[in-house]
Amino acid sequence: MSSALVIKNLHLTIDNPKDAVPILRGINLDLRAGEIHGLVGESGAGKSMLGRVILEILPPRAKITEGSIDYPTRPLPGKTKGRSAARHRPHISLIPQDPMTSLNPVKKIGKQMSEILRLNQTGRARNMLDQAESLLREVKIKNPARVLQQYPHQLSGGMRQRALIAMAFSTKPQIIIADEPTTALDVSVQRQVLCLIQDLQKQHGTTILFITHDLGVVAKICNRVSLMHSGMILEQGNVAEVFCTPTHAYTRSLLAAIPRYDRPLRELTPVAESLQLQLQREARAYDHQRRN
Amino acid sequence: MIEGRADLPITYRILHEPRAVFGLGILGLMIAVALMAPWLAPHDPLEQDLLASFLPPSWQESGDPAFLLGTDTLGRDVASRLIYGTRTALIVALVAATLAALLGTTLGMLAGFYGGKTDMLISRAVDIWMSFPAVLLSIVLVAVIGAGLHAVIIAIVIIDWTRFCRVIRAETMVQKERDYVASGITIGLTRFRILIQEVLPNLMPLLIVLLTLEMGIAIVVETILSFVGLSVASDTPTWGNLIQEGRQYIHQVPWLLGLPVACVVLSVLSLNALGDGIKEVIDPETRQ
Amino acid sequence: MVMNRRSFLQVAGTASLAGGLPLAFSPSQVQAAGDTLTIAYNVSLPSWDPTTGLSSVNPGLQSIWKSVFDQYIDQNPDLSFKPGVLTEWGWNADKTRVHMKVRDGATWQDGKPITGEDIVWNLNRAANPDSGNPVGGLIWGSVGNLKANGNEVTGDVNAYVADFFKWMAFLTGYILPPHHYEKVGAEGFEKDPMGSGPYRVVEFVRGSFVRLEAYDGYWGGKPAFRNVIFKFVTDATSRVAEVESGASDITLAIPFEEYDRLKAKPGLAGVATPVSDIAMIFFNDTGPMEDANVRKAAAHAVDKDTIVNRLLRGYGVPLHTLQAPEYAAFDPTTTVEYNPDLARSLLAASGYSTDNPVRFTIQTTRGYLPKDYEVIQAVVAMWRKVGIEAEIEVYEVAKHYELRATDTLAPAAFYNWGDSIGDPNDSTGFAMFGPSPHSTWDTDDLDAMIGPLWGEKDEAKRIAGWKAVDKYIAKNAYVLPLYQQVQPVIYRSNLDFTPHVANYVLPFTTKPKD
Amino acid sequence: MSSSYLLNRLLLAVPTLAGAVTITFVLLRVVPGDPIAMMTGPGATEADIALLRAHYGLDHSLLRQFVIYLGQLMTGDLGTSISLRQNVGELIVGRLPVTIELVLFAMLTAVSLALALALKGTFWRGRWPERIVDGFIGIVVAIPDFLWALSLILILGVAIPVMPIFGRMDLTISFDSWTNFYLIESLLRGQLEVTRSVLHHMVLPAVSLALPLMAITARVLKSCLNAEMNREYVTLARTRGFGRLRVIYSQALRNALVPATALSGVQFTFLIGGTVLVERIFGYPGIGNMAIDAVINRDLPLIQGLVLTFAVLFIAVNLLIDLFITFLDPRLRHD
Repeated sequence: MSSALVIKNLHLTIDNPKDAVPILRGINLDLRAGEIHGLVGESGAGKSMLGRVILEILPPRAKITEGSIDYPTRPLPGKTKGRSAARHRPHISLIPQDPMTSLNPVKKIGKQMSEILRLNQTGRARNMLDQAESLLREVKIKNPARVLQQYPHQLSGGMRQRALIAMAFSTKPQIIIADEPTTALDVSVQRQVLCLIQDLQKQHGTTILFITHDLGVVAKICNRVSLMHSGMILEQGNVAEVFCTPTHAYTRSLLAAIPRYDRPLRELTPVAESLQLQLQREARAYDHQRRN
Repeated sequence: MIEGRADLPITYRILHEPRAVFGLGILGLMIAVALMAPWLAPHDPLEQDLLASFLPPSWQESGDPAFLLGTDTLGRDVASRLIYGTRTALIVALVAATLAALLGTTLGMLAGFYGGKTDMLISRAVDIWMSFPAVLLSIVLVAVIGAGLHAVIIAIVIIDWTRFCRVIRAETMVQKERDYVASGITIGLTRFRILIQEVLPNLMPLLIVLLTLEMGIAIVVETILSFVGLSVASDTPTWGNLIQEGRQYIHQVPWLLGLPVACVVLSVLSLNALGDGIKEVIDPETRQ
Repeated sequence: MVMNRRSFLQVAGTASLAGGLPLAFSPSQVQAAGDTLTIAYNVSLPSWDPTTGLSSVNPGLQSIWKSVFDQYIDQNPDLSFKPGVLTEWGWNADKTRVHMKVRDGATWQDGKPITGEDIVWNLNRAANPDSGNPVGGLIWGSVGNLKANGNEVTGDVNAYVADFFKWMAFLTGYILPPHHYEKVGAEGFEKDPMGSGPYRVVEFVRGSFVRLEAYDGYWGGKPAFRNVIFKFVTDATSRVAEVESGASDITLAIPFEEYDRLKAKPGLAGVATPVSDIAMIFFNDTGPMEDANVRKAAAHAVDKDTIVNRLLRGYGVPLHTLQAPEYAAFDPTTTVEYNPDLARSLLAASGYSTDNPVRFTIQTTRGYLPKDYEVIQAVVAMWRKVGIEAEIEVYEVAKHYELRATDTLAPAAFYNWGDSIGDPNDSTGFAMFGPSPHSTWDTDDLDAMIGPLWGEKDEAKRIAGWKAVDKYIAKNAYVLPLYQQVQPVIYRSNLDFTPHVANYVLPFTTKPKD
Repeated sequence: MSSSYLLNRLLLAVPTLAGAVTITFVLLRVVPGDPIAMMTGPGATEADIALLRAHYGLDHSLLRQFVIYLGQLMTGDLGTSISLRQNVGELIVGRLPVTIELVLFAMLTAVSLALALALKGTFWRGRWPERIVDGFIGIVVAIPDFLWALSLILILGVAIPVMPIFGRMDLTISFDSWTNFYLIESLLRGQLEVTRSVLHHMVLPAVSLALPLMAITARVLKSCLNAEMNREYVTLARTRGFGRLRVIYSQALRNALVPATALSGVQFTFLIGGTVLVERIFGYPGIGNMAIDAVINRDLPLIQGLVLTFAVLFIAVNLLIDLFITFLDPRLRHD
């Protein structure tokens, strides 16, 4: 299987006035074309930042200090060195975490979608709206013509997320970063949205990097998985392998923390504090070693 | 990353915000000059010497070392007049801003905290007030009260309390929704006590920001009134008076206008910077 | 000073060169329209009725009105009288009747001839209290039973007023066209004014400018400039900029420093001559001013020469009475010497000294007259040295009128007394006679001296009487005359401008230089 | 668009206006001193004064005077100016177009400059040019409009005399206006020479008025834009091919305009108030200039009329700002 994205030894820091704080520490990641790759970790592990590196939407003070990102299957590879990163970016798109804040509140859905379509292809406005309508139909929105005429605040959370998914697929991207796309949704809607993403992925053959903290979701839809902590990938592999034979203590401890119907609640063990501390120590030792 | 700094005491953070430091520095200088005016000023600001009028600053060819920044049309020492003008400017700024703050904050807190009819009444009053042009209103007011320091201060207070009232009202409404107010009520504190003991301290940072900005405004208003010829009468040296006087001789002695203008601009600039600096430190919204 | 001016210009010059900016408003380029004269005027015209309301007695407005309206009688630049719309005028021998003759061929600006009836209508209107003529009762009401017979007008004298005919060349002495005024009404006249003067009003934007055009039928001939614009530039600094940038051809009432500077500039010329305005300080008979020692000390402590020479840069004539040298009752022998020691000893006699000064308020305008506020500051400083501590209160001139009408002026109040007909009735008379609504000082001793002079029909005796009154006033320090004003006028050097002692800037007499 | 909202705002303006009327009236009646005595000037007799007093209705009780005044207002009668001896309404209507043109031009200047500054500042976010923009704004904001006016006269009127500094247009050009909206009218009538002259004369006063408004608006807009740039939908737009500049003006700007307009709306009324001094300095024949004369002459009916006119202008501007915000933000329209 070919690779859609290869990250090698990626280091990223955030510059503060006084010091530089390392966020990513030597990430190696190989996204294979057409897979759904789960990226799991707790808050602050650096997984969202990794997503942003790939999307090239880093905050102003974040800096890549080492490493490389390659897109072996990207169309027109010659343009990567171009000044405006924006021009080649739409082959990667994002399904954001919070549908509330991810839509422009002052523009109608139809307008927002056709704007994206127009930026990425040529054609007439009328045509764009028709395309947008069929995209909405694709994400199983019932009355697409009406939704196109509505503002985000008039839609439910699930509807907004569907619209965002439609937007993410509208540029026919090769890679989609799904950054905890169901976290902000009601449980009943979560499942539908997951299924929708899965269906669309199969249909379009898109590669998805699925960022989540929920191992259950990973088990359900991902092919492969990477576990992150303190800006490092601790374990990587097929979902089945990793879940059945975890090699890292952190993975084991995470798996033990999943609530399951066949396990009594009190047997759930949070990740031990000592383990957390040990991981942070290792990260610092790693920084120290790099500096010298 | 940034949260770490939020734990430091607020004074420390203010002292490490460059704009606030600049503002504080100039303000401190102004206060020092105002307090020590009698010792700093080389001459009596009212002392005239018609035989020595329009002397240029002392470093110029025909300047007199006794008159550092030269003399005006009546032969009075410009430097001394500027120094004593600082005094007037500070008095106007401090007294007018404090009184306006007192009035505006009281009404704003009442409106924001009690809501209902109180709020409607006060908000209405603010709306009406804001529908008058401030410059015209202050000119009319001073024309009514009669020129003088007190008239300038009264005019500023009457006009500018709304600035405080609006902002404080909004902030009080925000504070009212906070948990500490609810918990205060559950432990049986009276609403008035909560307002004074709990809400007010939380409004203080905002109030200080508004106060510094208002001080700048007060200095400008005094200049405007002097400009129209309605400010402090008699010989009292004020920057506004100096600007008005200097304007007449702008071609012969540009520094007569330039120096007081520079004083006004610098003081307003520093007060604005101080306000912005403090706001930057206390306002979590802008802290990123 | 010179240094700075020069370096300032250098900076300006370099800046303009560096920016490559065209000097769009340099004097040489503007005024291509050679038949237009633009005057940057210091007072804004409030009304087109020169005979009623407060503004009608504002000396500053007369230049504009004189351009549009005729006065009954006109004045030469030296204040001597000459025929206006009236060619003859006078009393009979026992001064019980007046007679006047209207000029032949004089017309209103709609071409209708000016008749004897028109004069009667105007005089009756001025005398009628309902019309709002501020001096209607005092002056115009003094004749009555007016009759017109062709060009001849006659009337009875109700009360003899010695300067009645002089007032015909003075404030409110204008004629309006009765047929037009009655047609359009008072408010209509403001929008559609008409006179019989050398210029008619073409366009008037209140508070901004008035555009005049020569009236071809004017009896006095054709003016050199067909179009005249009075721009109302009330701010002195702006007036300076107006002539300096070439946007205006003439301006007046600018600071003397600016006058000196502008006059020296190529392309500009200036003239500064004494005018019929006297800067003076009213004393009110209240509080400390009832003490003769205080008044006299206040008078002796003021060094008028230094004020004029230094503060006013020589542009002024120190005075000791309310009579300027051009006036009929000027007496050079009446003087009040500058003597601070005398002032100190006078004050000491009343128990005052610099440690225990006498205190009172002095009121002044600010910016109403050239350097008014500065002069008062200088006076106050001179007083301070002898033991008078005066506090300055600034007011608008409108406020002065109110306070004076209600006799509530402060013990001392600065004012400008104008008397462009030079008659003592209108200088010392109205200013000092108790029953006069203009007076501030009213005591019986003075009223008893002035009273008989009003009806004195022997001119020589009348003038001698006023001279005696002035001496008495000076001795008792009932008023503090300071100096005669000098009016600085700056104009383009290719103009021929004639200064007028009555402080007029008249476009009619202004010509291009040959 | 919700007309009920509009109606509601209009209704709210009524008591505000009523309050303004009352306060103006009361304020001007407590003036110590007698306006009539000042109006008559030297030489008036007691009888003259009484006559005038009756003419202006000042011989009635305060309450009675107020009722009469309200009655006159209802019929659109603002009384007769004491110093100018003309109907106050007519006087104001004659001068209002002058001020309105100046104010609109100044606002337009301020807003376009502020937009440019805020957009550029945001574009340069976190880099050194942003600091220059911030510093510039900080200095401009500290200098009040009338000091700008003086400085501009000195620099562009006297030192490098490229700009006219007095009046509304070159008076050697003759223009017989029907509406007194010189700028608009001359454009419509194709008298471009007049348009040019009016514009030329308008630049300095308008810029003096515009600079402080520009600075404060740019500052507020920039901080709102900065906040907006951190929102997720902007980030998202960047991933979808919006360029760095384009994302600012096509995505963030409209959202930032909502709080920015709300915050700086009141500054627009300050600009109108600023005309009082700036028109005075430039001899601009608008209502601001007239207002100072009215105060100096203690012309009560005129002051009253002018203050009221300003109040109406302010209320109108506030309404327009509200409308603009509602137009910008659909969430406000649907609530």
